Amino acid sequence: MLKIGEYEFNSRLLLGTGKFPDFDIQRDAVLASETEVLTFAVRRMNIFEPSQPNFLDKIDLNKYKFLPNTAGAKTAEEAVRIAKLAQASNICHMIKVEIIGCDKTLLPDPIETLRASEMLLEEGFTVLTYTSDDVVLARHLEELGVHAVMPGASPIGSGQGIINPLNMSLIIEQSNIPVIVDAGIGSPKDAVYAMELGADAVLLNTAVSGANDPVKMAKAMKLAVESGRLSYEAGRIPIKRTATASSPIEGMSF
Amino acid sequence: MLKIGEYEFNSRLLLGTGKFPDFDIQRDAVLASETEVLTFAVRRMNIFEPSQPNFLDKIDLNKYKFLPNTAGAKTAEEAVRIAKLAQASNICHMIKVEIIGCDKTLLPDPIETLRASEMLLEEGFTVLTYTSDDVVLARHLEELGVHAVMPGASPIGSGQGIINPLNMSLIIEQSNIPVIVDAGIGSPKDAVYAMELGADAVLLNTAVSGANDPVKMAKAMKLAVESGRLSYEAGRIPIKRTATASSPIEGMSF
Amino acid sequence: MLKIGEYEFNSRLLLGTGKFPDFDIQRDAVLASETEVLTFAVRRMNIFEPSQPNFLDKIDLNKYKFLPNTAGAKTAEEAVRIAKLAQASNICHMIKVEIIGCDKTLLPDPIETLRASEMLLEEGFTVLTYTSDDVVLARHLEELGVHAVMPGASPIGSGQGIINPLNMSLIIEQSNIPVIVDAGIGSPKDAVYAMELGADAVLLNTAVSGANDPVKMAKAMKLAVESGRLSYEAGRIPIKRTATASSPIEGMSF
Amino acid sequence: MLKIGEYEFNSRLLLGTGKFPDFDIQRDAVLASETEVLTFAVRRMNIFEPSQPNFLDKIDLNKYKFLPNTAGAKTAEEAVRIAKLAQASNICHMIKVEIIGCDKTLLPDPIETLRASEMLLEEGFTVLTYTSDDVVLARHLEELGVHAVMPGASPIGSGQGIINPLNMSLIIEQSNIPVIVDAGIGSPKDAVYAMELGADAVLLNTAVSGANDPVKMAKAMKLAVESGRLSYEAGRIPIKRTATASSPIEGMSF
Amino acid sequence: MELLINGTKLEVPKTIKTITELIAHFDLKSPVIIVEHNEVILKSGEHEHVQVQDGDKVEFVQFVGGG
Amino acid sequence: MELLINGTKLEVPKTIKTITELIAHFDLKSPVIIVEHNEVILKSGEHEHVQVQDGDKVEFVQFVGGG
Amino acid sequence: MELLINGTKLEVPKTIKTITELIAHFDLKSPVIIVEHNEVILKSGEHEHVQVQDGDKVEFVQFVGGG
Amino acid sequence: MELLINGTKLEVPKTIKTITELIAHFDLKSPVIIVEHNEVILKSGEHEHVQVQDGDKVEFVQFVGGG
Repeated sequence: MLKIGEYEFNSRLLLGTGKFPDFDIQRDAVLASETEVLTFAVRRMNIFEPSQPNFLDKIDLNKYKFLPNTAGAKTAEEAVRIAKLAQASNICHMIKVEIIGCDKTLLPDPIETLRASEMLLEEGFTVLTYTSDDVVLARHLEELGVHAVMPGASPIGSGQGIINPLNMSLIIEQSNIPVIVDAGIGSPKDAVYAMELGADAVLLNTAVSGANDPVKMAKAMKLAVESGRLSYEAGRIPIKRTATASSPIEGMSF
Repeated sequence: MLKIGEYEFNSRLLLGTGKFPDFDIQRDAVLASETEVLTFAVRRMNIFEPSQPNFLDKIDLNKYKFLPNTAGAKTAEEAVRIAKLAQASNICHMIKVEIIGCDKTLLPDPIETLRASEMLLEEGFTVLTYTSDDVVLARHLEELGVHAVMPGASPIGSGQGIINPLNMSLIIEQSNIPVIVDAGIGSPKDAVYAMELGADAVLLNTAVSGANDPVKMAKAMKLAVESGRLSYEAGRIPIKRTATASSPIEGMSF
Repeated sequence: MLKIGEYEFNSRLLLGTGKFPDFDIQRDAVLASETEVLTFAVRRMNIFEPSQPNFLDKIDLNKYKFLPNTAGAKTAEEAVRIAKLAQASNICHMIKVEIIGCDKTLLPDPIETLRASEMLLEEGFTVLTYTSDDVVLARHLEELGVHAVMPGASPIGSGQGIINPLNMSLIIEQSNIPVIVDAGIGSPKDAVYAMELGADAVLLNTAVSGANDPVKMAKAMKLAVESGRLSYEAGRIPIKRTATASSPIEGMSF
Repeated sequence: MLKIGEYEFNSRLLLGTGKFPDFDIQRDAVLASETEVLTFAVRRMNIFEPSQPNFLDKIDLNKYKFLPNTAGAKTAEEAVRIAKLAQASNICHMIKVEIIGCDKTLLPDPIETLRASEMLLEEGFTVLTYTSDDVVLARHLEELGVHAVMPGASPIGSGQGIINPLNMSLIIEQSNIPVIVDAGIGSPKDAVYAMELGADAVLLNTAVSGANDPVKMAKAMKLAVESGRLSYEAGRIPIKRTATASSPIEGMSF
Repeated sequence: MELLINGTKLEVPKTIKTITELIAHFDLKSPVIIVEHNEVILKSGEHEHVQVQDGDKVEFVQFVGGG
Repeated sequence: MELLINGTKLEVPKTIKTITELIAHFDLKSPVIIVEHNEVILKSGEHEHVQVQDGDKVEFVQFVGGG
Repeated sequence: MELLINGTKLEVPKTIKTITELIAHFDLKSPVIIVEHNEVILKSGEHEHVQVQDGDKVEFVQFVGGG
Repeated sequence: MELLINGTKLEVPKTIKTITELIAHFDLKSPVIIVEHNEVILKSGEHEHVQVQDGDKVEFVQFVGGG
């Protein structure tokens, strides 16, 4: 059971909603993933295109918890404003602090991220913070009281998976709050790996929406997260340099 | 649908039967794995311990296809003898050619492995050959007519996973017969990876039998193989050095 | 030519002075490394052991620039005090900001590190900051005006080398000040790699002092840093998945 | 001192002679590399271009030992013929057995390679065999009596470096003859790594001839091989997961 | 009257008195319409009560796909 | 009579005439019993027909756990 | 008189008047001796001028091996 | 007379009697010229003694850059 703030989830897969080929494929992918948490971005409406379709029309709003992000913010103050706008929607259960510090790599700004998390906690939000894999920064975020830390595996949308498994596992070991691996997951093997390291959950978007078959990939990711969690609980074998026979030696010399 | 010789399987996970804590755990693990193929070794009986329990008593023999191995053989001739002994059991559907060339690493002998495969094909066996990840050797085996090539990911029981994904994928690309990644799988992430590379199946033993909770790990491996296959079919995103935003740029400057 | 603040160096290898077997081996290693910069820690004297030997007696003080570190500090204020003590020695040319945020991993505290760097710049120090490989944090440090950023390759003394070459190269690409890879270098291959990524220099200690033969390893590191720099300047070949013949095809069918 | 058959070398870098921009750059690169062994391919002359320049005119033939390869051969018999042609040159000191089994990957054919090595040993050649990193195959080659085994790090010209360091080090550990890492070296860090694993030498071509500045890269490779050898002899520090302070704890609480 | 809506100056009929009427005027249909009126973020319940006047600044914001 | 069974010389009663009786004598219970008689591997159906005589060499082999 | 030196209370002869004399008293030989006197860090040139009195707090600090 | 040289039929003057003369005829200058004459590989010393006749098969081979 994954617990974030006051919420409890059976699924350990959080899904982004960007860049799907179309809303029908997206709905099917969301259903196939069996996710219970959907992220969104907050953006100005185009008032000259009155009836723009919106993915929210495609799903049962009561079946999901919503995690809008503060993407677009470059400062803590901008992030807080976006969070408050999201809050006014009445379907903002949690807020994903995302403050980009580099347009090319979309890597987070540790200073503004820390400030925004503190300000949003004071405002009473349930705060999930997207951060780099800086181990001490993750601890500072936990000390502030964030409800989950979400270290990036690699740059957003890069599909490089977990570049630094050491930092990731150090963050997991030190944390008393959920650790959600966010950004950079490229395929199910990355998701399994994150869960095997002991992550509480995985948040991904492009790996599913950008796959040739997003619905099938969503199913694959669901299985991957379950498999990785089971593996973590089951306790994997140690890695050895030399071999260990699986067939017995006794009774061989016949 | 996995086809090996005349056999068809829904499961793409082949399971070894060595070194489980006890037969009840082993039976539950076999069931949890949903495997349809079990490997065995062929060994002399201890005639002074008449009623030794045997795992075959624990399972429904009709529900599985059996893949005895030639482990213990150091030459092609020894391998052929072991195979013929296995055949006399009446429950030998396929034979796993396994000729170890190094006691420390348990790595296969390419020359004897090739000879044994040829001799067993002439004897009419359905031959699955455990081999190194030597790409040209795998092609020679296919040219001989083996029913599946089984390149090792890393040394038996080492749990190091796929050390050389390039060779593994080159073998997969060149092969017109099933490629089954055998040996070295340490955890579900390795199994997913093998399947994402396009392997037709995975054969493992220690990763399950040596886990703290073999039954739970067997379930994790079942999900991993399914996830990896779905991922391969779904077509993963390309790996990029730089990031790609999952949240849109439009309507951000508010 | 490596330029840090007002100083210029021919050698791109900075050497720590901790944990050598004895001062004679250490002196020989320092000479073999051909380093021009030595780091030190600042510590209370043991006044009850009056004439404790000190490595400074072993070397020609005029031949080196000294880079005392602030190790031991947990806050910016403590770091500033240690820096000022070092300054009173009259042989403190530069200061290495090192504020540990985790006793187990010895990873730096990004917040206190940033604060200390700012305070020491105001005090007029030549500041070289040991930091994590957080890309945006490195940019903030450069914006403050530090004279060099020193991202860690992996935890101090772990010898794991560069775990995250992507972050390291992103820091190198974005920086207009020297980037010195500090901490985690385990062997010459790691030093060459750092230099091939475009680092301006490498700072290491345990890799030399902890080697079985520190003097020989110091020589190896000197050559490694030179080799890596030359390689960076020479421009390596691209990495290709498939092969490219080095022997010609023409005139082969004889 | 590197000993191959009856020959002794101070340099542990063997250099290929293919694909340099021009002969002057190549000569300067050969000199900068300080190699003592040059490889060549054997090809039909173009008799209609009488006076084609040839690199052999550019160097002092007495200063080098020549290692022509059998590239172009697809069978042992073809390899033997090429070797005998090379021998008739009077400057063939050693022969590099190279029998490609796959045109796309240029990976060697283990069976024909083994046969050719045996035939050439019977003919009295000093035989250096290019092989895959199949550990048992390397042992078979040593048992035949080859004078050096030359396992590939990765496909020829791919610049991927050592994909499987485990197999490479297992080959090195088991061998009583020189192990020369051949093919796939992309940059000095790969050459250092090969030498740190304990390889006796490195053979490369494209990494130098294909660099933007081949002469500078040749120098870098010379330093890399020396550095890697020194590092192997000096004994690197163990790799640890956790950190080890290089600055002392004592006297810190001031 | 003239309003500054999502950064653009727009002329709208004087007959429009509330945010709700303004939403209707533009026929905005998004399941989640978030409104900021003169720098003040409105609760969804407030839309029908909040009066708009000439020169007001209004932001219409919504949820869109994002990761 | 004396038989060489699994590499060990063993004295067994003359009354034992067939492989099947030999299996019964040793009370071998493995679900899969593979027998090699004087270097000849027997089909399971042959066990009751194959005669054993003094000096014969017999191997009893089975499946055990392996990977 | 009593001084607090490197955190330890120590009785030293009244005859000691300056930091330089104090260094001599303890026979401190490190090539680099850094002194903090009553929370004030001294320049090396100041050692002979700075007076020590009963109750003063003195820190003797040096460079040691570090990375 | 006609020779098969490096796989090509070529007409050369009857005046050419030896491999050495053939090399001269084609003005081959490579520092290392390896010759195979009617499937027989020649030692370099043999070039001037080996006679060429109409219909002979000759291969001229050299060292080229390779890895």
